[in-house]
Amino acid sequence: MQSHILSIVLFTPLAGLLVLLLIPGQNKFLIRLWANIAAALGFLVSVPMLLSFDRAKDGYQFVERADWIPSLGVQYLIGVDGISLLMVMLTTVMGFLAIFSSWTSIKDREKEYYAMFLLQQVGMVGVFISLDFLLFYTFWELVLVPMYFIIGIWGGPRKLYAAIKFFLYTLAGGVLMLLGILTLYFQYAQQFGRYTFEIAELMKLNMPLGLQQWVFWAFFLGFAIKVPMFPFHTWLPDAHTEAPTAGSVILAAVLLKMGTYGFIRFSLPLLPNASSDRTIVTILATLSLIGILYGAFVSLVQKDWKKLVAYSSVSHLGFCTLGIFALNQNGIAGSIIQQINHGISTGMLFLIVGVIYERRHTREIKEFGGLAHVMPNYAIVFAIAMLSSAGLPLLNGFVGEFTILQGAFEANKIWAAFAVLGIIFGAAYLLWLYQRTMLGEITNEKNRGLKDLNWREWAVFVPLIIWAVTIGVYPKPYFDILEKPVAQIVHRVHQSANMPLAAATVVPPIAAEARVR
Amino acid sequence: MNFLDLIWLIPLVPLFGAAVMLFFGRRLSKAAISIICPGAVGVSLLLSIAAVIQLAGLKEKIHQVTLFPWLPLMKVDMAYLLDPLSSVMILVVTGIGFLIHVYSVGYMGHEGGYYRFFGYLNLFVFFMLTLVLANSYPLLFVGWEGVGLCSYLLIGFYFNRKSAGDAGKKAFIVNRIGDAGFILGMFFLYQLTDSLKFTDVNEALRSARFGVEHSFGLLSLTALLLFVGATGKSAQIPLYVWLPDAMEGPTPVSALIHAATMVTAGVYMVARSNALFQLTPETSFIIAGVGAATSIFAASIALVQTDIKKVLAYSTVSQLGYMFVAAGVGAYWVAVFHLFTHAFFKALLFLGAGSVIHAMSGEQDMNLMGGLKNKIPITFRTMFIASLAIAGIPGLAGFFSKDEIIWQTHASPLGSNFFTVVGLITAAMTAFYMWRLMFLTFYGEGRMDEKTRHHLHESPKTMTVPLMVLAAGSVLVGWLGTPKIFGLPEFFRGFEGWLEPVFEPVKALASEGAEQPEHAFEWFMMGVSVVIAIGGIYVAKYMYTKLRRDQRPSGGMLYPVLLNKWYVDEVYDLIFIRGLSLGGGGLFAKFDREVVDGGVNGTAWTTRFVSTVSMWWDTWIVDGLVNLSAFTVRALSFPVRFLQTGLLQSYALAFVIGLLAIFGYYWVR
Amino acid sequence: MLHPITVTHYLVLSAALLLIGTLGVLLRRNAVVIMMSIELILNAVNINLIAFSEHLKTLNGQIFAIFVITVAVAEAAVGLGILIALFRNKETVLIDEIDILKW
Amino acid sequence: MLDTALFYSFALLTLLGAILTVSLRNAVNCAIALITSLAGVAGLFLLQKAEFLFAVQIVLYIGGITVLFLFVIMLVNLDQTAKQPRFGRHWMIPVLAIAGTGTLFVGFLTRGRGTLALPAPGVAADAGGNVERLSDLLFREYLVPFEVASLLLLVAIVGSVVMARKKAD
Amino acid sequence: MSVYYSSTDHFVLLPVILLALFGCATLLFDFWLFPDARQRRFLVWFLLIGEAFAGVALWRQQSFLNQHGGSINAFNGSLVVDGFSLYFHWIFLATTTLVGLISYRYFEVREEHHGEYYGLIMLAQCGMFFLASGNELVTLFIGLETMAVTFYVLVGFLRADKRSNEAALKYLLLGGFSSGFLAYGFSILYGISGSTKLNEIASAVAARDPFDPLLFLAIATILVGLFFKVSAAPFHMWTPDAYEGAPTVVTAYLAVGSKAASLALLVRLLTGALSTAHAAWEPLLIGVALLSMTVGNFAAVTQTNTKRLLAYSSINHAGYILLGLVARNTIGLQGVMIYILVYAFMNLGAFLVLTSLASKGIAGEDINDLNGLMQKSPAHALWMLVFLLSLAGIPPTAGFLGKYLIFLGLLQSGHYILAIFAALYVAVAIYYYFRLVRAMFTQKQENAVAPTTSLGMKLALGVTGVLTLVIGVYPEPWLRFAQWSITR
Repeated sequence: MQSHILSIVLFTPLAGLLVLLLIPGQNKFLIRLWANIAAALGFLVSVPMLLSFDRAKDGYQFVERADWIPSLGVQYLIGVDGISLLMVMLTTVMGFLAIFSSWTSIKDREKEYYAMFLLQQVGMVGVFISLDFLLFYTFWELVLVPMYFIIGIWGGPRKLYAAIKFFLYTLAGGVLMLLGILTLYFQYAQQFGRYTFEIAELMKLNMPLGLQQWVFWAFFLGFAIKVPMFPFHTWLPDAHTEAPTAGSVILAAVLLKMGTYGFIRFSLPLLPNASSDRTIVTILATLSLIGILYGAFVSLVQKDWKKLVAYSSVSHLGFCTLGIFALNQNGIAGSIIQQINHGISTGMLFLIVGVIYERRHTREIKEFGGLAHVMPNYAIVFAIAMLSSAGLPLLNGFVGEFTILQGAFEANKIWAAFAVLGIIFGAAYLLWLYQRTMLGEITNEKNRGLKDLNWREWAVFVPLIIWAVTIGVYPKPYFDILEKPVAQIVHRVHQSANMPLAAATVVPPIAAEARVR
Repeated sequence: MNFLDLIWLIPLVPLFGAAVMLFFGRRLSKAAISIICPGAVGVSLLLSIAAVIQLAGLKEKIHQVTLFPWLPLMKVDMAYLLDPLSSVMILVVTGIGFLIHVYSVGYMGHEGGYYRFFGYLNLFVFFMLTLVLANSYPLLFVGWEGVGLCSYLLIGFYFNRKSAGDAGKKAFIVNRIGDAGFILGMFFLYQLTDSLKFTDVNEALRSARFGVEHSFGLLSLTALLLFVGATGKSAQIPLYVWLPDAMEGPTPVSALIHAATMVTAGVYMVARSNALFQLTPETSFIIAGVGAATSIFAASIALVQTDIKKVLAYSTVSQLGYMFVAAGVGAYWVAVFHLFTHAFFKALLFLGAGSVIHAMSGEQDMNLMGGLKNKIPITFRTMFIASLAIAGIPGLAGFFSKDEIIWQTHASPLGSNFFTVVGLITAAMTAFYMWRLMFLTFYGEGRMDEKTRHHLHESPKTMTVPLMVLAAGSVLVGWLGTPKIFGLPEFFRGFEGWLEPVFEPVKALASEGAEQPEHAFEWFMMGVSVVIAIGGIYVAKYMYTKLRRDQRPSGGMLYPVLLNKWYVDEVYDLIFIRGLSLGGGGLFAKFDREVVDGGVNGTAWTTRFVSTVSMWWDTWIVDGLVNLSAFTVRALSFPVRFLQTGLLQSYALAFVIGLLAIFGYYWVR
Repeated sequence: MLHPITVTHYLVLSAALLLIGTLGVLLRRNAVVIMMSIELILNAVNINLIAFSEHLKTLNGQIFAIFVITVAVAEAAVGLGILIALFRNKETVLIDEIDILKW
Repeated sequence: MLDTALFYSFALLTLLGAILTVSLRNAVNCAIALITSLAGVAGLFLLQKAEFLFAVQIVLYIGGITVLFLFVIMLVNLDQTAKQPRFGRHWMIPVLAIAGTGTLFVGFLTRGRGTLALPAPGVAADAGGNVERLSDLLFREYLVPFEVASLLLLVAIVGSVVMARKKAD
Repeated sequence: MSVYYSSTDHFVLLPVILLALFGCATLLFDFWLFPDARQRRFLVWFLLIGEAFAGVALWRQQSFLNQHGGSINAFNGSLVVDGFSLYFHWIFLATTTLVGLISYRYFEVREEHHGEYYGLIMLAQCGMFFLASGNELVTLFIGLETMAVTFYVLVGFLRADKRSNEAALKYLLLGGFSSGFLAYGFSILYGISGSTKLNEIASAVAARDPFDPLLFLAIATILVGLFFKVSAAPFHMWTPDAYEGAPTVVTAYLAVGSKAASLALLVRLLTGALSTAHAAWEPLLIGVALLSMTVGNFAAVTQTNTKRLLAYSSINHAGYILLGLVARNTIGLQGVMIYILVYAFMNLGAFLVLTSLASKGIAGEDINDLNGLMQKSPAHALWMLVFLLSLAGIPPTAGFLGKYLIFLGLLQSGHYILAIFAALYVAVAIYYYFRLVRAMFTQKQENAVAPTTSLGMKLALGVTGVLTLVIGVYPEPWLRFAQWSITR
């Protein structure tokens, strides 16, 4: 039996987009309404997938397979395991909330705006469910274009610079990654005599370490730029700062995760020897640690509210990559959970900046102060977001960071020691931000008449807050979903590390089931 | 009804109160708030009492309730544990918490953000109860961080004051530094014992797998890291700096959080981890050393402070030092005992101070007080009792616990006479500064201005009743832990017995510690401490009632040093600024220090410097590299365009040169 | 001096002609003369073809040469037409004055 | 012997004409020099037994193309152009480039002389004269190019008409 | 006497006969039937019908080949119809038709007499036909010249426009110059093989050392001539000038048709007659390809004229295509074929949008003329976006497919460094393509003149756009087509 649920999840936003294009541009209300409905549908159709996902099963589920370019061995092959399931859910939820939060903040060229978001939604979901490498790459690049426009059209004053920087940077990484993909493809053809991009098949490859390392670095450039890891992070603050609120939210919540997801889904299982190579692991962990501390340091001196949040992303993503390259269950599972957490908490922080930006049209921290007097609810929401980001226990951030730290600790105690410092600084810059903006006397007269959150803004924040708390209090379902896939990856990496260039290693049983249809 | 299975409700009720306050508080009337929040803590108190009574009836005095799994990868559950140690703690937290809630109804009656205050307070109680009821380190850490947060929120309650915000931030960040150590400690513990549940950890550590570690090894490192966490939370050297600043918060907060409960979390945690610390005598020695140093250091500062709350704050730091001395010498029950008694009289002192400040229309400088004895009699009497208690006058709570500590420093196998001497000196200082406070505040002539004098009034019932209850406690609770040599019935030594199951001695130490106490010497010590206490009080009385201001000894060189708190804050700054000006000398290289300082001041110069440097790096180097591509593109584009002159012959020339190059390739190939 | 004339002689001659033509294209400013130089180049090709044709005793080279001449004619005709059109607009045939299009 | 002498004289004529073509100031003189050069080439054709081509060269090239050139030269403003410098300002680099190319060219030819021992020489001239055989070849083997050439000439005619036409309509 | 002209010959030549016929008809009827300028747009019907007929004739050849396989030789092997040539014929057919469709409106706007135009582009197509089908040097040369001479005329078609004149003159002089070298190379090839037939040349070349001096001389001069035609650096210098000066529709045709036809010749020579001498030409190709990509990319960055920008971009694309030849494997060659096909549509599409910008008094060639196109005409802007993305090689547009196959070919043949270069240049290219995107989408509109349009343009825009997307999204049939075209 083959269900088409994944295709439905994938193409619902596209269908929404096509309908949207039919709505005349003058009818702004209808456009907004329909965009929201389409995004909500996108979320709703993903719910049955979550419900019917069988976490006890190994391998991929809801697999769909069709030939796409048979002469090149490219397939339309999609499926999810626990890792991608969570990512897809993150995408559909954040996508909806991002669109919903734009209701009043976007006032010109709305049709294009929502079209871009829906298109982006397709790309992002596609990235997370592709099991064919070329399909993955297609979606990967597809995502760039809408984001370019979102930043470039609806962004801040330096939007064009930020947009092209984002595009160039990630594209350069992407094409190099493509070369890595193609190398695998040829290796496979050499060893097995046929061409395929199917990931499960490529895992059967048996490559010499040297070649694996080359491919690893090619992948690394693609993924690390996306994450972004130090020192490839400089596009991020610009893009984040200049993007419109919803754009920043999606960028932080989902787009960056494509990089970390890439590491987990591709670098580790496909190149187990290279990924567990001592030098490579050390380099990556060091870069992650630098990212953690560096992001935090730079956050401390930011004068722009949004830029501060943007740099904090660098720090948080440092945790995620550190967890991945701890190469153990704790590290990777924690990393994935932390990715979701980062989506939630940084997403919230960006939304919070957006709320105030919509009211005051500035993001200079020094313009604010004492906002808690006039916007008490806003202050509470901000506090929760801040604490979630700073990793306060019982909120989501802690679960992820703690698990990552444990993973890092198991891998190397020094890493954990440095990473822990990141937690301290995380608290420092966030609290300071909070103090400068929310606390104290109202120093700027312009802030006196600001309105507190309206119902629409509440409606955006409440689900996120609830989500944050549920992960913080009861993260077990997430760990359960992740247990098998992560264990598989860890097993694969360690097995090949112990048995250099062992012939056959564990391959998730994706193919067998799907072929039955 | 089995209250033991309902212990999870104990923290949850205040959480419910907090949630109601934060989300709906603004729409509730003051009266409703005044009922809900103290009521929630009251319910918790009743539940706690019921549960403790039931626990007492159990043979195995331990009960765990598992709610649901939390961090599956580390086998950590949302589970609560009630044993003698936590039962003491929950009683302190809910009991004193309840009183302070009631007190706050009166004290905060005129303040804005009433609902917010109670919301935070209830939230604090929730986290504190989670901390003490947790059955595992991570869950303890939940409470640990949570109380830090509430402390931050409550210190910064008057958030329109910048100093309040700064103080809150400082508290949170210094605590986080400790937490960093604590987290690492937990990881080591997990590595050692493969579990983070208290029961499992203790069982493992007491098993044959581990022996006493006499050199500095993994166990010591683990213990030390946990202790770093404790120094942060319990304000020990070098992380004590946040606590005095924390007095920016409302006085009930100082009483509850910064005297009675939260700051003792470190002591609780060390006591909880006694199995570990017992295995590492070196660490224990360090703990005792840090505790002793902190106690005398803070006491010395308290001698000269003029702000009434600051005196109490340093006093708290000093008393916490005592507790760590006790824990360090292996007398865990004594540490908890002192924690217990201290909670009563220090809470009372703070509340009393609050009442004084209330009466003084917000004035906190003792130099502007005086003669309040008759104006606010209830406050005076209750504070009088508390001051006697803390000074160590026999019969009151403080006497028993402090005396036991001093005795244990001598008697315990881990002890040292050095600690005894320090303890005695500190005791003298304590008696002196407390009574200095009393004399400056309540005796002599009033030094306040007319307007304030006019307003002087005793506090309302909601405030005075808790004072009285606490005063009663300050007298009575000490009798639960009378010295053996008193030879009183077992009930009066109940405290040690009650905690016995928790502090099961490790085999190695048990044999050493079997030496017979010398009764005569113990009596002698007791006498010395009493004399010292009375001496301290007398000196204070002499100086502050008999002598005029100008007649009092100035303290010479020492006075400004003490007044400026040994210049520690300044030294922290100075080290780094000088380090920087020397171009990153050895001190600057100590990243750890940098972090401490950067964290302490949040905005500190160092951090700013480092961040600014990284900012430059970002803007000029990294960005430069990226933009280099754009720049290179343009730079390369120039010659290409330059050649495209529009002149046909230059095009043909390029053609010929291309051909020449191809030909040339053939010949140089 | 008087070696028998081989095909190489013709090739060298043709190369010389080619280079002279190239020189003309590169150096002369007058567009008409440049076209003449191109004719020289095509003639060099023809010399080659004829020489090879004779050398190989096949007539294909001669045929090729006829077509090269045809091409030369066609190019010259169109080229001169273009030149006239240009001259009408710009009043010059000097190639270095024709540089609106550049960069 | 005679062939040799004729070759050298025709070659000289060709090269001299060529050099004059690219170096004379007056375009008319250039055209005349071109005629000389083309005539030299025609002579070479004759030497190589390409009589038909010789005729074509004389009639079509010299008679047709060069006259066309002369027309155009007359048409455009000759006087002014004649006073201008002949060469562009930068002549050094082109000359050097061509000298280099020429050297390498000669290198190729001398080195390649040995390999010119070519495929089996074709059948020697059989029946019929040059023209006859040519036409046979042209219409049999080279029918396509022949037809295409008609298209080419058509294009050339239309093209030159289009180009030279004044903007009438 | 044997039969000069057989039925096979006729079968093979029929498409071009039809084209020539309709082309001449156009020339004739221009003045005769449609004296009024307004009516001349109907001339485009001649072109369409002619192309339709030619299409039918081609289709017959196609189905013949599908049935019998192999190839059809005609005229004693002067012409050959195989998959390769048919593939190109279809491209030429499509290109010419599309160019015809977009032209009439353009010339009306420019107020240019354009009767001959349709005839000329059909004759140019005839020249291209022989370039793809020719299997013999003389045919190839004369075909190339037919095409080239037509283009000289077309480039200068706006007689009143100085820039058009100048472009035509430069193109002609340099074109003639390069033809001279090409012919020289051909003459040497003839000299060393004794034949003008490619098959025989192939065996003669195979018998020689690749670095035989005369052979190398021939290869070098031929390649130089062809590099010029496909505008590969450093023989590209005419390209920007000619592209800028020519009427936009002609630029489109030049960029697509002329380039594709020259590439057909290049590919046929290099993979056929000269394939055994690859050791000699491969390094040349590498050097020229790298230089082309570099020059094309970097020079394009600072252009302000869109046509010039696209000219440099076409130089860059030439580099990619040459790299596909460097790979010398089936995948690389398939990549080249697909690339040419895709390039035809996407580039034509891009020029089409530029064409529509031209209106009375506005050349529509400056980047700023694109400003605010999204507001003025979303359809144009969105399709242009598709074309630009495709030119840049972003999936899932068709442009990606070509680049992708070429990368694949390079990796397979072990040219890793080249692959990395080629990949990185994609990122550079984005920079200037997105300058256009930026203008269209993010700049404010200044003059609210909507782009000119016509039924033909709409049709052409739809076709190019849809194909650019379809080939990218569902490339399978196209890949098979390309595969088929290169199986000999």
